[in-house]
Amino acid sequence: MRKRIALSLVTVWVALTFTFLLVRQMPGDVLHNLAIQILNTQGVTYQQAREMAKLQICYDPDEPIMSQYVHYLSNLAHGELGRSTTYRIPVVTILKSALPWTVFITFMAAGFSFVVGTTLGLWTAWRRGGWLEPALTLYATLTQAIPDFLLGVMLLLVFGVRLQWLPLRGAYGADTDPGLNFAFVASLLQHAILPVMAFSIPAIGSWALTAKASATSVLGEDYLLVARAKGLKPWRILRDYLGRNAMLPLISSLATSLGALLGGSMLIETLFGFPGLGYFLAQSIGTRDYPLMQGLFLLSTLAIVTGNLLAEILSRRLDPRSK
Amino acid sequence: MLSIRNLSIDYQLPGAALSVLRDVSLDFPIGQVTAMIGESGSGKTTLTGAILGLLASNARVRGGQLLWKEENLLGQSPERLRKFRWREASVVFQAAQGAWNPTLTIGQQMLDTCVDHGFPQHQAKREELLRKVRLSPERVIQSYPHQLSGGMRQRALIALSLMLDPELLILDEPTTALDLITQSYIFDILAEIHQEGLTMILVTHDLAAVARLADRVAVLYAGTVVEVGTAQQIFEQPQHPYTQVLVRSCPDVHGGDVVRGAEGLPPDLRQRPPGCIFASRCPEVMEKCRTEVPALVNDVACWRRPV
Amino acid sequence: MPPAYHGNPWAPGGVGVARSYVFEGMFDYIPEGQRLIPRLGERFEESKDGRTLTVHLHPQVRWHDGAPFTAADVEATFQIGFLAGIEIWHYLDHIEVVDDLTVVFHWKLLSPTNRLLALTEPIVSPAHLNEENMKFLRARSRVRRDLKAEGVRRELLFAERPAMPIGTGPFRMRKVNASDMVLEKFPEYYRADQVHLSGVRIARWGKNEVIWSYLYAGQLDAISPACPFDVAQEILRRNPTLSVRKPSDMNEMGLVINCRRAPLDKLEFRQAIAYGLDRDSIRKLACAPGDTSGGYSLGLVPSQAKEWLGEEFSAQLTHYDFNPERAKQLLQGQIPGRELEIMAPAGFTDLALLAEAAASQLTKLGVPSSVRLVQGELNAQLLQQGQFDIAAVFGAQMGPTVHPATSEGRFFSPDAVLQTAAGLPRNRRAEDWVTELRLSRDPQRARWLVQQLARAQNESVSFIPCFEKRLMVFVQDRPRVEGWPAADSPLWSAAPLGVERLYCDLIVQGLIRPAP
Amino acid sequence: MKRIGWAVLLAFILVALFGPGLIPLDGTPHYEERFAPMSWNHWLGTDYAGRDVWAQLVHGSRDILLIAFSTGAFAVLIALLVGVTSALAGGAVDALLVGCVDVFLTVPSFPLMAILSALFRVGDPITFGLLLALWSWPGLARSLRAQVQSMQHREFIEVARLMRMGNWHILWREIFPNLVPYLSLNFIMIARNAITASVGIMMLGLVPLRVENWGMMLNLAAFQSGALFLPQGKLYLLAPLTAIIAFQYSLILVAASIEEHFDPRLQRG
Repeated sequence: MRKRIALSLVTVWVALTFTFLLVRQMPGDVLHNLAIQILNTQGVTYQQAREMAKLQICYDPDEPIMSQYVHYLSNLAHGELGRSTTYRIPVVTILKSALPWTVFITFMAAGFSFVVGTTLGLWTAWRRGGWLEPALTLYATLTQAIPDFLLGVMLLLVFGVRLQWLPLRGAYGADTDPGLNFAFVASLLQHAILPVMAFSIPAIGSWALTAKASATSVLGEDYLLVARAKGLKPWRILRDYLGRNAMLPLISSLATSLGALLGGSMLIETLFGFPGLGYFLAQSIGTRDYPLMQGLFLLSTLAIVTGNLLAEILSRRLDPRSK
Repeated sequence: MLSIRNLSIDYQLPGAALSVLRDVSLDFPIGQVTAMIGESGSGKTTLTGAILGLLASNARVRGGQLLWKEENLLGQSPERLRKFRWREASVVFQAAQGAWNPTLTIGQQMLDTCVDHGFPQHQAKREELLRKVRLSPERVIQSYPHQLSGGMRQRALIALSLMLDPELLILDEPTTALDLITQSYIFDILAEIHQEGLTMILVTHDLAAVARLADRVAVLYAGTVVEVGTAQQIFEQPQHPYTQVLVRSCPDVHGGDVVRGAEGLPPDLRQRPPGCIFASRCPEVMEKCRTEVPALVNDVACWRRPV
Repeated sequence: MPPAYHGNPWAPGGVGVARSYVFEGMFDYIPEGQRLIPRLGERFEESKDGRTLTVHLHPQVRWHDGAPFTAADVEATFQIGFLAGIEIWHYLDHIEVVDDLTVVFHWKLLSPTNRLLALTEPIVSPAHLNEENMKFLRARSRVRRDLKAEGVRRELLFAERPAMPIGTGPFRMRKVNASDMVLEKFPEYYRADQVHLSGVRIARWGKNEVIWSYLYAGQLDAISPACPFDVAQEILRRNPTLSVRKPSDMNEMGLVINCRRAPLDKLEFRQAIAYGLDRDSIRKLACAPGDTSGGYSLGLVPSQAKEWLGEEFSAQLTHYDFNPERAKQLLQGQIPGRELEIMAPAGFTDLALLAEAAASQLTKLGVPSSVRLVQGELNAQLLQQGQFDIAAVFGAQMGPTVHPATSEGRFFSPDAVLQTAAGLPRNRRAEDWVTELRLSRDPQRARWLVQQLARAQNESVSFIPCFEKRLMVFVQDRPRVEGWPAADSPLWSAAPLGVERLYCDLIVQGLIRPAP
Repeated sequence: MKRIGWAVLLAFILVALFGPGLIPLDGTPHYEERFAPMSWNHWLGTDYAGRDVWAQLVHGSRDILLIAFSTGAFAVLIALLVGVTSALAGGAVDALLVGCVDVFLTVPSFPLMAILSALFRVGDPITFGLLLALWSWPGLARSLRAQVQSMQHREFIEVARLMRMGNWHILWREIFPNLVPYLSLNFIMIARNAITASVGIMMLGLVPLRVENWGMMLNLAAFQSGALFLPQGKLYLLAPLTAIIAFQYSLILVAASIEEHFDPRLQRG
């Protein structure tokens, strides 16, 4: 197990370096535009304007890549991620304020769609014939064909505008103030319904299909026959024999997908005005805010690697065969 | 104890009905080991499935009865069948590796059937049964299936099948996937169990097992019973030509004459030929055989044999 | 508190849209009729030689923290503004505080637009909160632009500030969260009697289509999103309390041609394109409410052209109206072997639609072309390095002071965006004209200069204007507020200078009242 | 049921091959006839610029088919290669490949796409597919590796190994048939994601803007032209959507039939 953790640390380091280089090579030179701005208003030489601009965005792209990289790593060691060029405040504060929102939405949406999806999948596999299976395939195809940005707007239109049931934007009502009071929590949940729905409608379909596929392969096993021969009650067969074995691959893919989700989904968060990691990633890419972008990518890399690690551990712990 | 009356079962395949069992009548007297032998595909497994009510979803029962102490099991409610399974009749399946749930320990899988049948979870019985099949309870109860060898898993299966003291034990190819030493080991165990008066059905194509254990033998061919008799009769004076071929095709340890299998192929079960099912491969076939179906008269279904 | 907001008026993301409600300038400028509505200032006069501007301030004005508003605050704002690099210091020598209510601006360079720059700049830095900054600035009377000052400047401007900005405006910031900013009325506001609203809520807006759905639901009282013609019709039909105002956005959109690359380097080929494009159909697609350009490329926004060039002047220029036959004639034997590429920035819907319509028209004309969407930053870089064929861009822009100098400057000044993009050899004479135009106060001379610049730009055919953009401002009477001025009211001409600032101005003039 | 899947897929392929030849695509905008309802000369009405939607769908089908299949093929190929070799080889090779998969999983695709869009322009759909596949194979590789590893314990592999059949034989005759159902399911998912991802790439300027690309049509309909908000715009929105759904549904049915063909246990009436 230690070897596995060491391996993932190496992966994080490689991914980090790779992202560092990539972000630096991205086209569109922020410094140049800032320098031009200063040039127009201050009437200084281009070189001086560039120096001034450098001070404004608190990192120096002209510095050779290697020293920048070493500089970046040493900062990272102290947990210092630099200042965001657009918001002028330390990246760490932005991440700290954005992470809880993304975690809140992702876990609720992923949890909800996983539970509903897998139960549906197992049930369809268990009831092999009947109308349930084609209905599920149709549902999964329909919901996954619609791109999620379109689904989001449609939900907004139907529930927010036409039926006026759900608020249209933001993470919580402006009139409630954050704290553990009932009003805030109620408005928080009310605001969360639309993003979670936009998130889980296609996810339920995909989990159901995967669960059905995994359950079908388990149904072919002999111990299912033995279980029925033993005269066990149907729900126990479904839970202990079909469920436990079918869930193994699903649990580890859930852990992996959770890691990926923590990167925050840019589309859903920008659409519903949810200040999560995805929202700030979209902003930082738009304005080429390198430090913030770097910090966000770092966070999503860590999330994905921990997700994969968790998947490995979970599948080892749950599946006795691999012990 | 259990008697089957003119049972016929078909499998519904896309566009065709495969008639797997045709007009089968068999009796399984109490306390006796009845063996069912025949080539693979002769309907043996379908029969055991029918007894336990575990037929595949596309199986169709065409007719006949399955009398268990005068109660016809066909058409019973799933709940009744569920209670019947393992409490009154239990099965030892063939595939050793796949028969155990990989995510539960052997001990757990032995107890859950008691719970679902309303029996108290008596660990003592579990230990006693494991010792009976010569397995050390301390090691086996806590371990997972993949941690046991093929032979140990098979023996544990036998222990599992006796958890609820069933009145009938069906053994579906118990020794096929095992080496000879383990096989004989299992035969001793089964013989010991048989001594205690348990009625057993032995489904196999391994004649050595039949010779070793069986009191009565029924020979099946392509879904029909062609001959029934004591083990002695079947081995010494096989009546039905198919039985003769079957017995002869088993290599004699003491170096008998060269082995010859039956010529030709088993018939296509989609269109059953008229007359005797074995007609197309029977060395002593005659005109009558091809037109009329021979009835099972004093344990033989063949026109050649005198009435 | 969302990290995007941190209360420092000088740093981006500091106060956001609320800046126009929390702070005020001395006067508000209405371009149509060139009116100056008094706010913090009461009246102003200029010396005969125009070298000084004296402004008398409104008495009894208080900051939101209760401190009195004096001329020192105006000086502090412009001094700190110097560090932030506001444009006025290009012309301003120094500011003199005569007494608490009078301040005098001394110009080192005269120009017709100086007055506007000084009078409309929002006063954001109260002197009593910036003592130590002012001490530093006064110590160095002429703050030279050296690196040390730059280091201090960065500390000064981007230091953390009080969470809630202190201003003199009609509203005070009460609460901010991730999606809304809530402002409440400032009770001791010196014109409180005219302000009938108790508060303003500003919604953070994401994508256009989300805004359209807010408008459907009637959740917004005033907003100016990009909006196709049909969607606007549907919104107005669906929500009758809404109405639309279409003030000119004071800028035009068109296609800049990279004259470095064959065959675009030949004048006839560029003329063929100018003749071959049906600008009206492009305008209908890309920005329906806009006004189609009249076939001239004057370096000015068409609506301002008459005023600065006079009626009959454009008749003397070659007129590139929609004339496909002429275009096909010019195109004989000039068809490029490869596919022309029209570049558009990915974020701007109207520019993308413009490029797409132009590409399909050119293809039909016989010049195969396709569209390439590009990320904003990369777009600026490719334009600057001339790595494109044709690009959909903003053309003439009149800028905050609505003066042709800024607009012509985009075509003829050393590092002008459109000049470097077009890649034509630098027109030294035109650049001198622009510098002179910036400073000239003599209207006749100014008109002559603008005419020369217009002729140079039109004959070069390096930029083909398609339409002048118009804003679509949706305003809603009832259920919350009412009293929005009619569509033809000159007030709307101030919209391009800052729509939120105009809303605040309407509130302060007492026009907007709570609905019954 | 399965035959419908094959039929629909065949229809799509035919349309993609012969359609563009038969139906001319007139790109010029006719503003007055925008959002026209279904009529004889415009079978599926017209888009926001008055251009015929049916012609766009037909011309777009060639792009979409090529992009979807090439992305799916490349992704499955690379994933199979990496996943299976790392499972079979084990030891250092396995660790290296898993590390490389994780790196590909974690490094965000956006910056590299932005860089590529500055360096060169991709013209034909095949390279476009390869580009999209670059980021969709790691997930599949990971799960393939897990599948193959769990499969190694199955007896029929041990039996095959006992009989000293070549590694190649084991891979091809024993492991691959069992993976096919899994591969086909993932092939569709990747192909479907490719359609929506192609819009993202087009927005980045890596590929010239093709208005008739179904994903782009949907994007233009929902956002730029606001057809989602207009009653008369519904047809322009639904046409590409139904096309994508039909295409995907046929893929799923075809995959299900492949699945059954390879997995006898699932065969039934």
